[in-house]
Amino acid sequence: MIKEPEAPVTVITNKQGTHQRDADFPLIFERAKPGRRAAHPPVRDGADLADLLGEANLRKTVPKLPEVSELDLVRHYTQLAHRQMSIDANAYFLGSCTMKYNPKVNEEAAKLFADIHPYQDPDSVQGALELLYNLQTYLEQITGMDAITLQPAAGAHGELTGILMIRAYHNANGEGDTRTKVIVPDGAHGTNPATATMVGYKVVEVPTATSGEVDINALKDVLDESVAAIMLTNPNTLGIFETNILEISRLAHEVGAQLYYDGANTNAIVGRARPGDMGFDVVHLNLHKTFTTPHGGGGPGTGPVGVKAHLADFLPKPRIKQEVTEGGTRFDFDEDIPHSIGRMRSYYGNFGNLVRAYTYICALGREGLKDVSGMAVMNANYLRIKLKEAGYNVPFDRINMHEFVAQPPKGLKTLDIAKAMLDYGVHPMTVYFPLVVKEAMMVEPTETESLETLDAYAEVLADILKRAEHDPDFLHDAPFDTPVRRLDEVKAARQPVLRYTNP
Amino acid sequence: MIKEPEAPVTVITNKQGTHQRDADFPLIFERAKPGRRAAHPPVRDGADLADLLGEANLRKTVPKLPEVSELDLVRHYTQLAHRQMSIDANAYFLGSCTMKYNPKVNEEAAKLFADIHPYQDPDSVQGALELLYNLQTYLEQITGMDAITLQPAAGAHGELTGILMIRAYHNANGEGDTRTKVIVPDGAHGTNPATATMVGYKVVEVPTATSGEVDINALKDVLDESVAAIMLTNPNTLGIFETNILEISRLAHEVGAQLYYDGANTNAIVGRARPGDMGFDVVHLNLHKTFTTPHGGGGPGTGPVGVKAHLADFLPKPRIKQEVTEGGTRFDFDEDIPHSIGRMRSYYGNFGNLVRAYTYICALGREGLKDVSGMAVMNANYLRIKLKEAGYNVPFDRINMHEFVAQPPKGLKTLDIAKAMLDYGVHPMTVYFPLVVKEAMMVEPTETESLETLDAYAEVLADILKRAEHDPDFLHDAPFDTPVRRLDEVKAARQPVLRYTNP
Amino acid sequence: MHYLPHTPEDIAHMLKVIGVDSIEALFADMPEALHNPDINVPAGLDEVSLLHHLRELAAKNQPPSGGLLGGGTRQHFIPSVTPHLAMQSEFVTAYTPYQPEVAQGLLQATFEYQSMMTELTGLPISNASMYDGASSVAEAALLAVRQTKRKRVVVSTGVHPEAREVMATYLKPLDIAISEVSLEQLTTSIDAITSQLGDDVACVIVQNPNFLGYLETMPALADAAHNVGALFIAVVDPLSLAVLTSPAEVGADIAVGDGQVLGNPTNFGGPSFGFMTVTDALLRQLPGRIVGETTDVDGKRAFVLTLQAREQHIRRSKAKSNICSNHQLAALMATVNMAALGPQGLINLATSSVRAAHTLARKLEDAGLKVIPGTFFNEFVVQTARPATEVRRALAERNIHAGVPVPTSYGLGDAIILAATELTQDDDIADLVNALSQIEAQTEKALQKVLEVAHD
Amino acid sequence: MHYLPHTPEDIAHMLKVIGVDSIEALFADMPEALHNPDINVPAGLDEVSLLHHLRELAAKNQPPSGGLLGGGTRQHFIPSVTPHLAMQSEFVTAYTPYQPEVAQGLLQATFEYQSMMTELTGLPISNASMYDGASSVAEAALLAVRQTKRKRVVVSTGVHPEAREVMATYLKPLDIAISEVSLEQLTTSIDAITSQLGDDVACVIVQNPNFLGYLETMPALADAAHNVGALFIAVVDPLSLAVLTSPAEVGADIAVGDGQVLGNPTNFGGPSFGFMTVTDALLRQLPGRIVGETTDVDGKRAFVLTLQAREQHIRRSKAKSNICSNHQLAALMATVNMAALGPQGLINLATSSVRAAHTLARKLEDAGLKVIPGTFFNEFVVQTARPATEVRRALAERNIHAGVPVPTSYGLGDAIILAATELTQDDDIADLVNALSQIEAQTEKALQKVLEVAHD
Ligand SMILES: Cc1ncc(COP(=O)(O)O)c(C=O)c1O
Ligand SMILES: Cc1ncc(COP(=O)(O)O)c(C=O)c1O
Repeated sequence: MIKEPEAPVTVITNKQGTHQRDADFPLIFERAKPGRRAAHPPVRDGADLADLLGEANLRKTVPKLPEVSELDLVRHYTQLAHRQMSIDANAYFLGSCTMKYNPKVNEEAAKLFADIHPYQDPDSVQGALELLYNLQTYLEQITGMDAITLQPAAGAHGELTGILMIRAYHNANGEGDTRTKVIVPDGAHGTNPATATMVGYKVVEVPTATSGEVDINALKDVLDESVAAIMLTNPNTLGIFETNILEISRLAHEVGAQLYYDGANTNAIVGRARPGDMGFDVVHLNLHKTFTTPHGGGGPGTGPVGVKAHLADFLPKPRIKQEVTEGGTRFDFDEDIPHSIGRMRSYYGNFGNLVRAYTYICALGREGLKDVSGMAVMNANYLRIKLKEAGYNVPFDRINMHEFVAQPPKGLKTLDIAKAMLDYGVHPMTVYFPLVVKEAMMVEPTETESLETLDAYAEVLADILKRAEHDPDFLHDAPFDTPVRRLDEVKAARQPVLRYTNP
Repeated sequence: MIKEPEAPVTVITNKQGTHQRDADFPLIFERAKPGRRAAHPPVRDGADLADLLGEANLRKTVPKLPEVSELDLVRHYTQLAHRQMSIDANAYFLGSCTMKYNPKVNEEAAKLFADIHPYQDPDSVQGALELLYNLQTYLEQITGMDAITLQPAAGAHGELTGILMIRAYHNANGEGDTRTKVIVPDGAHGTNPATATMVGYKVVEVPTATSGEVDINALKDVLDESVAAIMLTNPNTLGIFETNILEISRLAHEVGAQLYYDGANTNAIVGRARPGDMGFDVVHLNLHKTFTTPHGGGGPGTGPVGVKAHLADFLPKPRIKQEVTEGGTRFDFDEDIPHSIGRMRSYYGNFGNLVRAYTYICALGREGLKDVSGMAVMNANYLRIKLKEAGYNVPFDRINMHEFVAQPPKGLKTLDIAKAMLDYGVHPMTVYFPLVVKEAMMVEPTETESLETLDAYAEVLADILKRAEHDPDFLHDAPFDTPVRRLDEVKAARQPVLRYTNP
Repeated sequence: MHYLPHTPEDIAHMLKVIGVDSIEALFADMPEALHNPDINVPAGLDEVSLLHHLRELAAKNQPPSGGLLGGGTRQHFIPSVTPHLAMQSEFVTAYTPYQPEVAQGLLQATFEYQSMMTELTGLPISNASMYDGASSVAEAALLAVRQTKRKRVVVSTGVHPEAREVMATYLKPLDIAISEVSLEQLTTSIDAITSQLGDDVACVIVQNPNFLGYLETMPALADAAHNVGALFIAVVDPLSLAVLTSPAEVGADIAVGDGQVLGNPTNFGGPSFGFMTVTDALLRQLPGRIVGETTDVDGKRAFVLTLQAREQHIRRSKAKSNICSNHQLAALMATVNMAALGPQGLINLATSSVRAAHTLARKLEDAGLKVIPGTFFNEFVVQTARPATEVRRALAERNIHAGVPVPTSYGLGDAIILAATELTQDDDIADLVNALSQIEAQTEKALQKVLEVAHD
Repeated sequence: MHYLPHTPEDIAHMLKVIGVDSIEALFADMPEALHNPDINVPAGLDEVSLLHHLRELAAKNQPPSGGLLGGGTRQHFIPSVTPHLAMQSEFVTAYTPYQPEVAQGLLQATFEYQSMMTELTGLPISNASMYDGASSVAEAALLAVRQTKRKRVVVSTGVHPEAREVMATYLKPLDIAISEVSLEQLTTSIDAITSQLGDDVACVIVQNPNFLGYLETMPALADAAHNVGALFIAVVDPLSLAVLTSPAEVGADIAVGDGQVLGNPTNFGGPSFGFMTVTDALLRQLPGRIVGETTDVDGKRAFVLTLQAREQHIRRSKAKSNICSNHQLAALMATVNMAALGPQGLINLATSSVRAAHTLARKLEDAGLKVIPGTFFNEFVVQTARPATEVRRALAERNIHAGVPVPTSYGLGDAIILAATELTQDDDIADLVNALSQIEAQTEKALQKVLEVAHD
């Protein structure tokens, strides 16, 4: 809200070299000057590197990294933080992303474990292993699955892990060559088909019925012994619960296909229903959604995967095991997984985030988790009604779960609405996804938003329509008050400039 | 720079109750609703308070404090932070305040000591006592004094401590009744005369000579046995070094007056010259200036006081002492100060800040401290030249120390220039102080500012004059882009509203 | 290490612009004799060595746990969200908000602080904070003297000894007399106070809960003060006000105290902050900064430092106090913390502390230790067989940090003050009871021996 | 505890607006059978109990010091300013910057990250980050297969074993063959690699310094790959690039690796981040997000996610990878950290680590321990008399955390990898040397005994 310094910036940076009010914000490289330094590490004297490593192995030129004083460094990244919307400062109802409050106590917890090393003696990290073991069991309980791996680094990584296990399972049953397809709904997130491809499967899309659910007849048509897996999100990306889930599960298993649960929408059911009970064979969770590990501007996420017993032998290694001996309980890595698909990443997963998620689960407990889904679903339904009152169209207008998809009134573009929202200090919803709805506006308020914020959000959207009536152009020109205004994205793609190059 | 959310705010708060773009930013009370809660402390069951404390002692009504969810709390204070200029985000050259960079490592250091209690057994806080003892010795070295008390909570508190000691000293010499005056220059900071009054002294002001230094003849005229002390800042508030300091010291001591050093400007001489060597009998330091403890929006500061040997018996208690025994060295409190003026505050001073200042001194070391004053003085002189080039007037135009005082060109008001600066994201200098210069603009860039920032600052000031020529009104209307614009300060004072009252 | 941006080229360029040929030349105004003093401070450190040194020092401290230490500073629950928000660098690295257009963050937060303190104390006017509780008591006494033009102050010894010492230091040079009224056993006696009252008395100062932890009969004491036209100054524990009758309700004209318990770490005693709230009548006498509400040129609500005619930078030698820097950041910690806890949270903290303290006292009595009976809040006195500092040491050796020594001036013999808070767990209580019993037992034995020896 | 804002009145009001009479009613779409599963998770905790539980767990860990553990993750100096800036909540709690007008903070920082990684590696194109080093190796192999349309990958066993495992997991289902070429003693042999090359080879993958810590002859290996039209993939330690010849200089087409050493804590192995830089020719095959520069309608410079036609949300089943969330925040830590250290700071870290490691090696040799000679960077191999895990345990019992076991597949017998960094103090070195000597000595004795026994 306070302007970032202009002159201190522009004088250094703008192309014309003269001061102008609306100059470019500088790159850290443009604040730099040879010989400056912020941080002062210890320096060990000793032999010349050429003697130790051989002249030939040494770099001839010093990498041109920025050189800045500590104050200039601080000003730069503090001002950049002021040029960024975030959950902590703005309503941020991104559908499918579960932008809920990230508790500060999680960060305190993570700090307690930040300095241990993946390769130290397991007996010197028993606390960390115990935490991981507990988290495995809690997530088994929450998902209703028999075994969990904490390794995957994100939801998509979890999908890859899960589909790889399904493939290994079919191979083990001698069906590796005959099962060649993975079925995904047309509303599925892009990572689902992309994952199937990475595992060498052919992707078959099934349409969405007028109910907003998977068209079950269309599904039957494509479902046969050539299908390795069906990937579903439930509630689906329209925020609608697949009421036929038990039948779908029956149909899938009848033909020997495995049912995969994309857990991105777990916030809708956490504590109240379990994918395991729905008949899913594999489940991934996005801990950065339902379990409050921060999105961090795009990551790191974490995507633990749960499986039913028949798939446990295929889990990636290592898992965490508990050994109860006379000496007491001890925790260790379990490398002994007969048909493991192998490793999905180095070490044991995004441990720092696993600590945060564990902290969250311990804080809320069983009852607290149930309240999460209850309030998340209530908030979303309330906001759906409010947006309808405000003049927006809701294509699949029924009780939704944690999110819903709306559309602007005829003639208006979702993109313009989204850009107009920025001037109100409100972050837009997810736009143009899912693809099954034209001009989709996918809204997920989450349970941590208050009634007042929901009402205010609806008022902003109502206000935008009112203003659009009186002054149609404003919609195309917005935003006006943001650090930069609408961007030339075509130019960015046509003449890619992907790094700073010294002038 | 990003707007703070408007609608989520305005709908809840603004008087008209309808959404409007430019609504008031809400108070935390206006975001509140009974029954909400951010923090969850442990609760101990047990007897009724009425039984334990007696009904009569219990409060009848619950205090009307705000009740908010943790997310609403976070949004509120994160957005407030965005409505605040700071060293970390903006050039902030407040004369006399030494707004230098506050190192982050100081904060890490302070955390290491945050949880110890002032009344625990001294043997269980030897590390803290050792740190305090070391700091006492380092500050003795830096000021050239014989003994230091770390107790005072700010500069003004240090002044009070020092003048109280001077009074006690004169009393002890049987001159308590005859020495009734304290001399301060007309350029002195307000705390100097205010302090003298608090100790029951009559304040005598001496004028500033055309040189910008104390008028030494005027000083001689008022200097006699009735004078208890002379309070000086050196360099003085014009940023000019009192070249006659040694003579002033001689004159003062000839008549038995004590010489007091206001250490607010120590950044100009730290590591290079010592008040003790200048002949001062008492010195206070503002650790939140020269020694980088954060200003914190107005405090807490810290104002250690150093004295020459003849005043050591009057220091407030306790001090920290070192005991070297066969068992090794041990640290403890020294309550045994014969004629101590008593206590200045509870416990041992602003310990958290003492840790920060100690960290800073250990980081820089003797040579580093000397570079601080060198670069601070160079920056200030460079900027003085630049502002002259930009068209500003410098009344006492000579080599200055860490700061200098300028004036706008004839006809322009300093207030208007200051307000215009805000739209550039640059914080104004100290204005209308010292009082000896009309329309004073007191500029102290400090040593942590880079050449580019100084040039940019000068460009902003030049740009403002250019624009003022073409469009004189803009100066009176600025600022335009700040969270709020010019305030009605008369209304604030005439009809004081000093707290939120439930509507 | 250092924090300088200057490259050799920068320095050369800048000296050239200035027109001098060396840094030294900039200091030509300094008499020759002053140059190059020999300052005996160690050489600078890199960041790793620096933190290594500080961690070594920190390792020589044993931070207490269980909230058993009191005496004006107590360990209380501070939610993680509080420091996260209050210590945002925009707040930490700002100066006093003299340019309101770009300081609404701190100005509004301070207005919120003032509003919260007036809610807790019931008095309508609050300043923006003072240094600490002790100096606030002294400033309150000075305020009363200014307002009443009387030059004697009556104070109960129930007021924190360090606060009384500080007040004495402040008042002495102004020839303001202080009449100390000793507690009768544990609390202030109205008769004893009344016997000291007269029309030369500016104010009566009483602390509740008092230094020993026991509750005073505030309303009666307030009446006594008002009867002679003196102001009544209540020194209070702000956290206790979540459940205790407010200073306004008991008839106080001024409420002061230390804010540490509202959300600042114990910090070895500082920084925390002092607060002062007063009746409307005393507004113009209030020391320190005050934030007020107003509007900007567009009619938008905004906040600003106001009524500055009381302050040193305007009134200089005629100011109400010399205070300039206050303890804003510590007050901000309290503001955010009170908003985080809300009234119910504060009530929980206060209630849990009281219950823990009373449980501790009962268990000590059961163990045969000498708890001095009386109505106490969350601190109370136990008499010991050995000198208090020895008992505290003996406890510390068992890694239990408790036992603020009761000054002998209270005439309670060897005695310690014990405290408890919502952080005090049942095993903290059990451990303390066991440890104290052991220590006392040993002492008894020791005494026995001495006597036996004496006998033969 | 919980993070819900809903009061009973709110809930009543909202349900009324929705037109249902209970929360349960909102879940009517869920088949009866699914409701109220019995989930065996403990009850919730208040914040104090919560942190108490976590501190107890943390207390069961012994964080290493002295930077003696390597194997892909190392403890390096991270200045206090780095987390302070990178962990500002505006960055931490933002999502992927899909609305560039209000995400310039992260977009520009990511552009700066890309610029720094291209500077370090010398390759002109960088993506915005990957999960970790291991998955980046796998994605690089897939990229090579896409680009060359060949289905065999040649990899040196000098590449981190876990990276090779992950690659195998990724490649298996796509029937891409992997030819592993074993190290000859400590480094990759050109002949051995060449013997595996043919026109069916998509890429040659070599790590430098390799897993054991020793330097490879990268240029020759790159030439060998290029001779058969294969891409050369350099797996590198980005910190080492402050002083070692860059992937571009040695002729690599792709550089990948793990970024932990650039300014992230060891975190028990995660999260850190993976990086990938490539030649211009490979731009359109690059997986993951990329930030590009452009201008806004006012002509102001601005940054935006670009070339998204490669990504899953646009291309779905035809995307270059399924990656969506990356490891942006960890990459931001590295970005701020590199800017804080600057080139000279990075060179200091690298140089000091190398010197410390070589000092350690010399001292071990002097003590008679079996350091395997060769040109190593800041990690190297010591052969031991006892199994590596036992040696590591024995060291841990002396509170020295060091000794990454060398997998037997390397044919070096019982051996451990030792590392050193700028954080390794001389006494860390001395302690490790003494401890290892003792442990080895004991083992020798033990073996002696066994032999003697065998003799009689
Ligand atoms: C429905 C759905 N599936 C999968 C993903 C991919 O998860 P991640 O970004 O953690 O890889 C997302 C993330 O946006 C999602 O919304
Ligand atoms: C010259 C001078 N003296 C004294 C003071 C008072 O110091 P403090 O604010 O720490 O009480 C100041 C603070 O601005 C000052 O500039």
